[in-house]
Amino acid sequence: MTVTADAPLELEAPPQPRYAERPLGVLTRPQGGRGWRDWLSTVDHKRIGIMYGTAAMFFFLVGGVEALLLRLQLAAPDGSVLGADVYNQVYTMHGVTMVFLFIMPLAAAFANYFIPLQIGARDVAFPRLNALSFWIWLSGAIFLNTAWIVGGGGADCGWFCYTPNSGVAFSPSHGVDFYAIGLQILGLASLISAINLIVTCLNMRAPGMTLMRMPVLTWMLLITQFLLLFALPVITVALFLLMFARLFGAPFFDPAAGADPLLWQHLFWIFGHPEVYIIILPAFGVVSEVIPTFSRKPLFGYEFMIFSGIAIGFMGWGVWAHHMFVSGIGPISVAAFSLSTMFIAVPTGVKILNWLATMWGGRLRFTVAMKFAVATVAMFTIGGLSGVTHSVAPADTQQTDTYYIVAHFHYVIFGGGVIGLFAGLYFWWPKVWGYMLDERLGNWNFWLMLIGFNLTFGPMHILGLQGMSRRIDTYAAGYGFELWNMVATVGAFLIALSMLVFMVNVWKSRRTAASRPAPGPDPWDARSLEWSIPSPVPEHNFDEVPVVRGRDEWWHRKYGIDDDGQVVRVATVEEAAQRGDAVGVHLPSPSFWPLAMAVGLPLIGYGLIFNLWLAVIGALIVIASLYSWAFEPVDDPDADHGHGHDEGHDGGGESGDGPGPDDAVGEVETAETDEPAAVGASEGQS
Amino acid sequence: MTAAAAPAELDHGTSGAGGAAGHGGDHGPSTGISHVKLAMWVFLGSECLLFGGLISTYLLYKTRANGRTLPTDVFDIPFTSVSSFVLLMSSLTMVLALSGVSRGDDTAGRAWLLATALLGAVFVGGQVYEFTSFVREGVAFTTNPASAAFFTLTGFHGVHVSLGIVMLMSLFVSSVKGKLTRNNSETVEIVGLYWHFVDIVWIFIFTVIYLIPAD
Amino acid sequence: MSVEAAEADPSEAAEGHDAHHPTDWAYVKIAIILAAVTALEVFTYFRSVLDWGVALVPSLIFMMVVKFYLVITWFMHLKFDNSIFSKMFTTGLILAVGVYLATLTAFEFFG
Amino acid sequence: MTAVGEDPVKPRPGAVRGLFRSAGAALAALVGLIVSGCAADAELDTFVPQGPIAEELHSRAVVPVFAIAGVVFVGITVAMVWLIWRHRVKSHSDGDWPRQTHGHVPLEIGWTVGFLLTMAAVAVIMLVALPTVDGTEANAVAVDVDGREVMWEPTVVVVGNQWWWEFRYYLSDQVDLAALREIGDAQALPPADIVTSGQMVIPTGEEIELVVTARDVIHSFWIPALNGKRDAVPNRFSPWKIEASDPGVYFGQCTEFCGLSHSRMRMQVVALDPVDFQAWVDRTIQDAAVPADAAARRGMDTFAGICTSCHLVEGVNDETYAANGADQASGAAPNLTHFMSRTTFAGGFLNTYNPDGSLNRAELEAWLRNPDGMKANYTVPGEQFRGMPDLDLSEQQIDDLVAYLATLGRPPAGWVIEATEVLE
Amino acid sequence: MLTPGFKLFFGMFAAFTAAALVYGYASGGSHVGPISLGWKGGVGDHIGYGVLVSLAAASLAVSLVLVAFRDADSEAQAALSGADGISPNPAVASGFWPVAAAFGAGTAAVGLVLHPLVFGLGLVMVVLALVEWTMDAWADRATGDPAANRELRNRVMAPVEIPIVGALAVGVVVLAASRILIAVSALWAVVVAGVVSTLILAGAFVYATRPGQARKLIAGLGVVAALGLVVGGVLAAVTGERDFPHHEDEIHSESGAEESGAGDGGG
Ligand code: HEA
Ligand code: HEA
Ligand code: HEC
Ligand code: CUA
Ligand SMILES: [Cu+2]
Repeated sequence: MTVTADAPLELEAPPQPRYAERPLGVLTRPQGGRGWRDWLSTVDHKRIGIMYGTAAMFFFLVGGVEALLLRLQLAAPDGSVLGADVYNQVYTMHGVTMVFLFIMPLAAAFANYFIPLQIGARDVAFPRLNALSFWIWLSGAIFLNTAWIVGGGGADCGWFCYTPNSGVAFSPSHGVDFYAIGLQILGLASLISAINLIVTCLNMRAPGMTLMRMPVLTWMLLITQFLLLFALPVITVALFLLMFARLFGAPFFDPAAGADPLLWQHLFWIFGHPEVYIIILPAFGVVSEVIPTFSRKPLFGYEFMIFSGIAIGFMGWGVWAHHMFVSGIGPISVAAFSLSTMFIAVPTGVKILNWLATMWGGRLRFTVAMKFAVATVAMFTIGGLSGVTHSVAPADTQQTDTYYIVAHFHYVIFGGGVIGLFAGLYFWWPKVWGYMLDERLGNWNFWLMLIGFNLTFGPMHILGLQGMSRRIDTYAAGYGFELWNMVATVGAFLIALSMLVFMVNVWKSRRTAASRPAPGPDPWDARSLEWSIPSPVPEHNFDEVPVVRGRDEWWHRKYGIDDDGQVVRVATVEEAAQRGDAVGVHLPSPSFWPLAMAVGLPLIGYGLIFNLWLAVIGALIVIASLYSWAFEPVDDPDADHGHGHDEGHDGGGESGDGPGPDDAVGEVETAETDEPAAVGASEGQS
Repeated sequence: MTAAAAPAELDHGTSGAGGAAGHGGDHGPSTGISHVKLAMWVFLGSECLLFGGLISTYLLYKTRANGRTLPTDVFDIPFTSVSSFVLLMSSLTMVLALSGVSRGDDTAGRAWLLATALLGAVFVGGQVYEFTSFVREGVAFTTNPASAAFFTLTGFHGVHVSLGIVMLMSLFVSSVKGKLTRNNSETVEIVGLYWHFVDIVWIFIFTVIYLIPAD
Repeated sequence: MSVEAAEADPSEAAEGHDAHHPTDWAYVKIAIILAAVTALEVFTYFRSVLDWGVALVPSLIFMMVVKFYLVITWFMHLKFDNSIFSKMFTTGLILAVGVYLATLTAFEFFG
Repeated sequence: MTAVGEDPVKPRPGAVRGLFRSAGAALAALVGLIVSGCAADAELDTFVPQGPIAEELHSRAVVPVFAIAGVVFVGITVAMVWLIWRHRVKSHSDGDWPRQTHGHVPLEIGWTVGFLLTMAAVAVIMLVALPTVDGTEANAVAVDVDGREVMWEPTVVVVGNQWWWEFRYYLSDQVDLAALREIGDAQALPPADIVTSGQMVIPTGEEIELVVTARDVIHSFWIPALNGKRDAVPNRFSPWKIEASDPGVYFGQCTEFCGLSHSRMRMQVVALDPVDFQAWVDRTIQDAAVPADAAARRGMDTFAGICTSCHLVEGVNDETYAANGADQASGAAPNLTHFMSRTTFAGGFLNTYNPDGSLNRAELEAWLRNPDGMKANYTVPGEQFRGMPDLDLSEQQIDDLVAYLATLGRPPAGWVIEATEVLE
Repeated sequence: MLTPGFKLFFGMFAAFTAAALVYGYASGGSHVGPISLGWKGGVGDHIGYGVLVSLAAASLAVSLVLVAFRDADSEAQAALSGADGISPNPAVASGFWPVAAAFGAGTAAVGLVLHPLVFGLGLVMVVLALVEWTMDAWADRATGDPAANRELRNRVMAPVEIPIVGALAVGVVVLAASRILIAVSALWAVVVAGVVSTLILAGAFVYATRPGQARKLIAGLGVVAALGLVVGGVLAAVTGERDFPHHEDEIHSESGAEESGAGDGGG
């Protein structure tokens, strides 16, 4: 996957960049266009989504190579591929990379790209804030990984970085500083994006798109944003304390000064557990779109799917201490958290059975996307059930910190989250890029991944129950660990192979895209609004903002149900779909300031670690960008959009007349004038 | 537009309302409220957990002295009461500023904006004074877990107030330049929300951290 | 977290904005109450004058809640504005209080 | 080896267990089969409980919940496979649409209630099993301490250090949890009658209370055959317990990541029958004596000069040790008074003896020559040490030191040596 | 016509002269020695003083040369090129930035010998002035339209200037207030804070509600009060802080941890 959008995107004649005729030299507002530079200033939610996705896949490779190193080291007893020191860094960075730099941004890619499309909007509520989120995220990701080069090694404290082991005394390299500051930067990005997307979901829905008509993917993503919104400040506090402890000697976690090491654990896991649902809910959303499409049935129990999602989101707040069953929090707390944990199985089970009920009686067509989706349900169930075995606190005293846990969470994270998002990649690929991924290679990809995945993580159940601890860089022969570790390593390389197949698939499909029939707006006969517009999606999304009359709006534009309850076609895709040829639709103007501001943040980070002057420079950049942003009109007065088409066009023929030309997009812009107030406030976070 | 071909009533949603007809084709925000204001409230919801975390840290640590002086030993309640009072009154001036601006009474708006900023500055000045005096009396940032938690919490709050002051001053400047009118009084409202939030955080801090005796 | 209620009629909501706002004098009255409560709070500090005994902490908390409530309902207009704002905010508030109280309690139960 | 077949636990009242027991047994047997089929002597295997606590934990918590999870797993998987097989089509043709069902409320309520009931059962399992690991039992062991009969309420204070465990026995002046919490800091524990490291010795048939804590970072104490694990958290004193039915050596591993050599932080519990245990107490409560042998004496002097800045040999260098204190971040290094009485050293990770019972000179010398080479550590001059530093000893010094160390304490019984034989 | 080059070097001359004076006295000079180039009395450190004075002299010389040759002066250039009027490029707006930059440089130089803080301050001044100067110079030539130029300049600089100036203004109030509070007794601190805030409230109230005369009066009073605050702050800073009781020795039993000898700030 590469950033540059070549052939497929240029279906319509792009407006030429007009740098040349601009009067005022260097600091002019970017105009938008299709060159590579325009990606830097874009505020288009689709491009931002693509950038999130691309970067996430890149970091998947990084985290994956780290995982392969781990597996190589553990393939046989007394491994010597990595020393103990490097091993500790690699597994820590593997966890951090996969969670914060791969799966969260990949979910963010889906959120950015599809929330506006699914609710019938032209963009998110705050387009520039959206760009800001991405750039901050990217700069944080890069910052975090520069620890390898300038920090004396990556963080070596595990992804939950328990204190006091993560204090300067026990982890003197700068790795943990990078962890503490890097995650704060990433958190800021996610927080801004969460606010933005929440407002988008609540406020930017097309007419008629009530909450209970929103597609499930959007719903799950919305719940995810709420989880992010409330969970991120908690880890921010923890990281803040850690940073102060490490950089300025504050005794927050110093046992000698009377501090309590468990404070960190509580703060981390109050964030950490909602975080795991942040990881899984987007995948649930994807699965809930894919399965109905390929079962030719609406999602079974829509309301129950939504409410179970909300229930999972809420219950996720009351269970965090199940990660601390053996830390000595006392039997009362243990019992309470053990109980609360178990009952999360209930709403999750509701979801599983509703998916099965959707498939029940359907016409299941096993495209690659469908295969991935069904595999998600199956694999997640295994991971969820091992989760239930942890939730029984006394039993967990035998399981915790062993490979049994590693097995659990890879089954839910990889088997649920990653495989689920892969279903999404195959499903929406034609929508985003305008060509289909090859199904034959896709099948190879799927089966290799599924087999490799089970070979890798299945044996870890056994290893864990046999007593293999996690986070050990070597183990001795003779405990019965040899065979299964070798199997797991082989499995990991199968996953890597499947990823190679995926990359080949992307490359080949793209090369041959021109010679194959274009997928059209709706290649899968799908159900939600994004399929009613051309593939790839034109810059303005919708020619006319759709008026929504029910769930699965797009499907209902194609099909009706006759008196016998039989499905009949009422319109072909060509008839029902929008053409994407509207011109002069009013779109928010691009801006460089989000990028500029994002550059300042890692400078502050380096400054805190190495030299405060750098932090001052970084802060100046941030502040100056912020104010420049505030002074920059939302609408570029020099840009020539309009062509007189603005008015009436968006109104949609049938929707009659509202009070004034208050189309959705216009509202975006007036609202955005005040954005910096919100930004300024969120600055307080970092 | 072929969408018209769609069957008439397909609403499986639980809410019958909200169909196209009911809305008269309005494409504005689906909830009829402004994006920014909603965003600010959402953000404030998030801030609750941020300050909550810092407050809890302090509550957990407030008696951990490491054999040295605790913040509670050096509290100057009379002075902090005045500070709290100042911040509380700044909330009043903030509302009056908003009321002035949205009435179109620029003079009043400006006066109250400036007053709010000044009261905020007095509060921060008082905090600087408080911090200095604590340090002189033997309670520094790294003295013990209690002091570190105290300074982090109140310092963090102070930074929030300071950011608020800068925002207020920016508003004041744009008002003087004539760029802040009744039409964009919402900006004042947004800053006001932030400001009041910082105030209620202090209401909480003042009671829970200063007034409730540490046993 | 339903916002159905919020979907009533945008134009009315927008107008309501100005229509229902209290007068300046109302704000001043609220501020006077706030000041009075604060004074009362501070008064508890002078225990030589009046010892509140076991009532001290509950009454302080009560007064705090009153102030808190007055500011968010009046100064922050939650009373007059769209209920979705209250929902967003109270969700955060309740989560924060619940989660952190649970945490602090968990430290007590260590045994 | 399967744990279930011989399950001796008296059936507990509780409908749940009865219900799921048979399924559980079958499933656990299956898992046990896989596990045992591949592990010849898997000393860490959690499915091979060896003492009453671990057995109860296993049969009351692990087996039932695995059984429930297993049944659900089988159910879901079968349903899914059936659905896939039954409803799959090659392609979608335009006319072929199934009935469009949107949901079914009674069904939803039905399975929600079903899950609720299942989880209620799991909850009961948990509540029934929790006291197994958390409750304590009042017991006392008669121990002869220097000719004095003491009713020892068997408690061992377990202290995690980077990267070794210390075990402290307070026999004459017993300490309890409350007293230790009063002290609050594991770096300031009162002197104990017996201090050993790497290997904990306990009497069989008695529930031993552990008080788990740490001096530097968080560790976790875990002997899978005897019970689950408990974190060792600095500033905290957490209760835990173990009990072994039979004499034997039970293996464990630190399971909370504690820095560089976390993987090499291991430990064993040596369970002795009461008579042997008393003999062990008699031996280890003694102070060390000045050796007679010349090389050992030279070693003793070297030791006094170099090693006592960290290590204590009671009765020989108490003053120097007290004066020098420890250079460790944890403030402590293993107490070597009865070095030879344990069969492993350096965090339960190296063997003190060869299988034939002779001193494992090679490893001991290698350890003294270059500890970092045997077990990675952080001993950077200028910073606080974590682990034993390379002391640049000459070969002569090493020989002398080995000779001296060999005089400290007496070897345990032959079967212990044989049973230990740690795998590196 | 004072050309920018002249301004720069003349500013440097001024700064170096001032620096030389300060340094002459600071390093232990006497009487009018430093003013009179050591003619009447002496200076402390001859080498440093000498260097600074020669730098000053050199700067003066260069500045004079520059003004004499009228570098970069559009009139001059117009004359040179034989044009009959001033070129369409408008005259360079006169500015103080060169002077400021030079003054900053001087301050930095003095800082080199005096105190690192002074050096840093000087450096910051130089950087700020140079930035402003560059921006002005650039904006002045950007287009032919002065209004557009100003607009352009503001677009670039306002985002930096406004927050910095705003922060500085707030900083002054905060600093002055805290200095005053810490100089007076604890009781007076309460009174001062109370009175100041009441005054702010009252002032705003009057200003907002009473039109006309009262407004002007309040505005005037406000300016006076602001000045008073600054003066008070400076005075307080000079007076120094009041005495504080030091609690260092208090011992708390419930500290949780036994006091381990190392505990100094827990660092
Ligand atoms: C995507 C991420 C994800 C998800 C969704 C989950 C879901 C769950 N997790 Fe998991 N978990 C992690 C990621 C995740 N987890 C990670 C990363 C860790 C380790 C962190 C670390 O230490 O590094 C972890 C660790 C972890 C622990 C701590 C273990 C330890 O360290 O000791 C526990 C303990 O209770 C736990 C429990 C659960 C439970 C009960 C669920 C439930 O939500 C599962 C619910 C699902 C089902 C139960 C299956 C489907 C349901 C049915 C088919 C219905 C019928 C079922 C029954 C009636 C039983 N998890
Ligand atoms: C989203 C989360 C995520 C994902 C996707 C993964 C994916 C993988 N993880 Fe995971 N892992 C975690 C999150 C994740 N992990 C976390 C949170 C921890 C805990 C860390 C801690 O304890 O602190 C952990 C810990 C962890 C451990 C335990 C380490 C230890 O405790 O000592 C192991 C060991 O095997 C492991 C293995 C793997 C493997 C083999 C994969 C594979 O699935 C990866 C597959 C991907 C690829 C292979 C990339 C594809 C590469 C190519 C196509 C390039 C081809 C290149 C070559 C062939 C050289 N992980
Ligand atoms: C700076 C501190 C320090 C000094 C000096 C030191 N040691 Fe050690 N020693 C340790 C530590 C720490 C360990 C535990 C290391 C581990 O297991 O990771 C240890 C472990 C040992 C062990 C294994 C003990 C056991 O039961 O596990 C022996 C034997 C030993 N040291 C001998 C010596 C000798 C002999 C000397 C002197 C020549 C010496 N040590 C000097 C710190 C020190
Ligand atoms: Cu000790 Cu891990
Ligand atoms: Cu969890």
